[in-house]
Amino acid sequence: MSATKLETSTPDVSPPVRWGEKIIEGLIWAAGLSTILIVALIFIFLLKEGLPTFLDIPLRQLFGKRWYPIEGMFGLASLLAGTLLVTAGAVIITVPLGIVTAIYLGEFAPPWQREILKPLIEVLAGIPSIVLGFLGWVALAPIIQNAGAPTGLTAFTGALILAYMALPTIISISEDALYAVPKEYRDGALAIGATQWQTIWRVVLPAAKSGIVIAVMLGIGRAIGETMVALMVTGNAANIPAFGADIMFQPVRTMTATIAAEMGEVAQGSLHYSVLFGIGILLFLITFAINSLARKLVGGESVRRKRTGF
Amino acid sequence: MTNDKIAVNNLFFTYPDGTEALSNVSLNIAANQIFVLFGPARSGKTTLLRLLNRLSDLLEGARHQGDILFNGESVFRRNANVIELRRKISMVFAIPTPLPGSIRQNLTYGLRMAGIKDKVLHEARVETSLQQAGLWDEVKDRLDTSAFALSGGQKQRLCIARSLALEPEVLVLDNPTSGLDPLSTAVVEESLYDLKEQYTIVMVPHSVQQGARVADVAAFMLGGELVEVCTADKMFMNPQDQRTEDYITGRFG
Amino acid sequence: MKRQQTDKIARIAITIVAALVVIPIILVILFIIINGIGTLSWEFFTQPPGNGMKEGGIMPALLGTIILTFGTAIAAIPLAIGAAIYLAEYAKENRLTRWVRIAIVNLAGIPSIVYGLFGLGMFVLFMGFGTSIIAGSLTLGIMTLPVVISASEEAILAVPQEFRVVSLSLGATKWQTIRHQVLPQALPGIITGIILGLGRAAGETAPILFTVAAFYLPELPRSAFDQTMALPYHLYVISTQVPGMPMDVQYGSALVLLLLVLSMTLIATVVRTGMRRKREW
Amino acid sequence: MTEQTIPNKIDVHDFSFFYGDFQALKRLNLPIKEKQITALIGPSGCGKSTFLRAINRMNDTIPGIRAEGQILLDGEDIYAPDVDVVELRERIGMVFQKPNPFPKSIFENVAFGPRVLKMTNRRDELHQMVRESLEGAALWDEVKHRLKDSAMNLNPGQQQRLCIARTIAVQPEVILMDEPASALDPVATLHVEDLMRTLAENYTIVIVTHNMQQAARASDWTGFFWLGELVEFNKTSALFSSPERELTESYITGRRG
Repeated sequence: MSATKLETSTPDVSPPVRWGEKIIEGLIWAAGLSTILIVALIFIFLLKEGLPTFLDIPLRQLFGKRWYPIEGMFGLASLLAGTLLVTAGAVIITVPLGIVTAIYLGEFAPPWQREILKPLIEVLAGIPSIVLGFLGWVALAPIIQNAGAPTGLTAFTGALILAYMALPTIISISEDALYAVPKEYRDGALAIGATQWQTIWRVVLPAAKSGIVIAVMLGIGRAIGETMVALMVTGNAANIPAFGADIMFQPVRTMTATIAAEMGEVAQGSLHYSVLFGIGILLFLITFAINSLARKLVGGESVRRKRTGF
Repeated sequence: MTNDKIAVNNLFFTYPDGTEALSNVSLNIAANQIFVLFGPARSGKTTLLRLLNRLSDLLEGARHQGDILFNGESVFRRNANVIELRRKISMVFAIPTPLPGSIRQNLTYGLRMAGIKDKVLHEARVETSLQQAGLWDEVKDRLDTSAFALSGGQKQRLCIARSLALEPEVLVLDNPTSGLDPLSTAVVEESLYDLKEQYTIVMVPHSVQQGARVADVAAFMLGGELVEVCTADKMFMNPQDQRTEDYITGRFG
Repeated sequence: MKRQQTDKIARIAITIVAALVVIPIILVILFIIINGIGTLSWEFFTQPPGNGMKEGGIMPALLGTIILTFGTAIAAIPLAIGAAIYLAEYAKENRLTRWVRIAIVNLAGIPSIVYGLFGLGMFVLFMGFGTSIIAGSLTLGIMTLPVVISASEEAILAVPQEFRVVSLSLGATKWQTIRHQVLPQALPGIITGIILGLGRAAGETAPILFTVAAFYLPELPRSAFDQTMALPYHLYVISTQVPGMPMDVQYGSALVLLLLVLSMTLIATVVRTGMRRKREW
Repeated sequence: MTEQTIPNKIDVHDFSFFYGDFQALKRLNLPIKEKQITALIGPSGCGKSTFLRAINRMNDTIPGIRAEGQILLDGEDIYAPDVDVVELRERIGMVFQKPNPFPKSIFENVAFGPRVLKMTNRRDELHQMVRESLEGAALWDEVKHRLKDSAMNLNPGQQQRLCIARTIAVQPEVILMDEPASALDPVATLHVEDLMRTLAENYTIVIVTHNMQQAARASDWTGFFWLGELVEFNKTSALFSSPERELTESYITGRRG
């Protein structure tokens, strides 16, 4: 290959190397890759501050029942129990509500209703958690107390509000999943003489199963991670609720609420401080696991445009 | 080294999914003629067109072997200026594809991207290219209106004009009349005869009949292979290969 | 029971459940509006809280939230759009890209309080910004990234591929194609995503608890390294931390926060529909 | 039995059908004879599928539709207000253009109808029904050893016969077929046509097809549709050998359409 050959080519209108573009494209690459860095940084800084939790406290004590930071007792069991209870309650409420609402929107609602309901659900997604927490505190808790609970600030109060907070996610993902079920399946069932409900129950829902499972997973993730509502309305009692019929109507304390409530008052670098970061590490790992699982369930389908054809 | 504008030498092309789109294709395209590339669907015509100016680069993971020489130089050479190549070998697509914006903005897009800011030059090119594409009289009073407001046939002539505004050496037309009615098709074909005085034209026709109408030289492709290439008269009157004859007479495809 | 009856009952039950979802949303909004609207006044917006926060207005908190939202925008937008362009236009289908996608999905799932911890560890302490607007903005900005990235990527992918091909065929470089064809067409979607993300950030409390929010600070911040009050945290403080707080001030603050955030959602929707209507393809 | 004495299973009187403002069917009148095969032919978009889907009211799922006139099934108007659509569809089954098995096992596909219609509670009876339906659809021998396999693994021709089995499992009186062979290769098409002949011994069959040879081969009666109107209706042999209308002739000879 000869240099002479290149010289015979017509001169370029533009400079051959566009440094400006190279720099911009470099920045774009950096921005894309920075997301990995950010996740890594989050984990690193959580570890940096929270690692003593797992090194300095014997595991048996760490997962013990007693959370008395002032006496140096950092048993996470009660906090885990609180989070578990509130999350489970929220999921039990939100999943059927969300899926059924998605069914209503997708299969029954006339178009004019859909046009009102969808923005309304978007509005719900937009209400700040602190506002819902505030409402739970001033309005819902008294109602629950009047209904006979010893206090209005209970696991159930938190679960109910968290359930509504998770609804927009669950509804929109389930709706997508229902929408993706081919019309042919519905036609096939209806043509045999199945009722609409039989069609939904026996054909549409089973076919939309994986999408609905993902909706549930992400709903769980949201409920575990929510802080302000949990802080304001679950009663902030760091103990394992007594097992019984009223288990949901006792005050509890979640992991997130513990961090929010106590971080402001601890000395930086103290063991208590580390433990709060340690709880952060647990939350990070739990949500990471849930998200990875949800992603796995999608089976690597991506929304990417196929670029095989021109 | 020949006097050919474009020389395709033993070209193979494989799609990212492993299917072979072109198999050992060799042909030469001389300057100032209309070279027609025809054959049934999926015979590799469009793929070959898109290799000429390396739009094939957009197919991530595709592979090629062999070479294409443009003015005697490989378009695949290591330091080839692909941007410049695409200005010299300009392409018009099957579906009319105006860019969002006015007629004028469409026509000057290539120039502006080349860094040419001279407004006088812009104006001159807008007028010449529209005239060459036979569109000037219809749009000269509304150059600043949206290109999407044009009819299908006008859109396609706008796309031809947009390529011409770059003063390319080769005009590549991929089934440019596919969406057009017979009248618009005739207008586009008409403008091609005039254009070959100045440009080399490589075209995939809409039909065998169109190919026969416009071609100086024709090449018949089938299943990624070049079956035969010869002058249009010979090709459409007296093809050498049985498959060509079967296709031209409508026995398959 | 006849199956037609089951069908009827199922329909009614489904409708009731849908109503159970929808009616509380309307009630919540009405409840706050009705209880809070009487508190809104010029003074409420322009005065700092006084008399142990029991009187006066919410000016420093409202302004603080607006400042933080701008800070969030500055921190998040360039990175988010860059990452979206990377994913939509540059990323090849390889392991690195998979990692980027996993990272974004997981960023979206990290609890907001964990962002607060991260902000405390990295920006407040490690980088030495202290509890400050810059630390809070960076924390909120990173939290907002996944929302804006996903919305922007979707908007970019929605731009028809033929515009890219045509632009490249006319001798535009890849970046010119993105800059002159793709981004202008994707802009409405990107703006919508940005406003939605910022709206969410404006209403967040947990990430600002330890990074920026001041309990009570009647004067306005002077620099990015100052603390500021913020409306969500202010609402938390006056409703749970101040005994004997008048209810109307609490409802008023909640209403302002709600209106601020919902108006951003509304603007986003208007931008989206308005610019979609203008679109020619 | 002469052709005049064959009873009408379905009578269509002045039937019109609208999508919003668009009139898709214009005052149709025709009989559909019991246990005969009636073919509906015509170019695409001429209303034959709309008519077919009007017979079991599958169009009900589309918003903005309206019907005028009557379709009588055994003398009763299927558009009467007190008609239970679900029961109507039990009596009038349908096979679609594209095979649409459910993403379930072969067995569950056929058992779907008997299950939702609560035709039996007994496992052995259900098995018997599935077997008879698959035999009726000429599919039993091919699938009897893999009833638990997913129906999605069958080839298109088998899938279509499975859909026919699914339809006859609920023992309908009428079977509507909307271009049932259009997605199938020639061999599978012949399979389905043979099957139709056998089924006509027990069922009234209405088939929409764009394939005139198929109509000529497989049907007893043929109706020719053009732009929402029924141009001509007659015995198949008569319609194809000596069409009464010029339009029909130009269509079946390929000059139009």
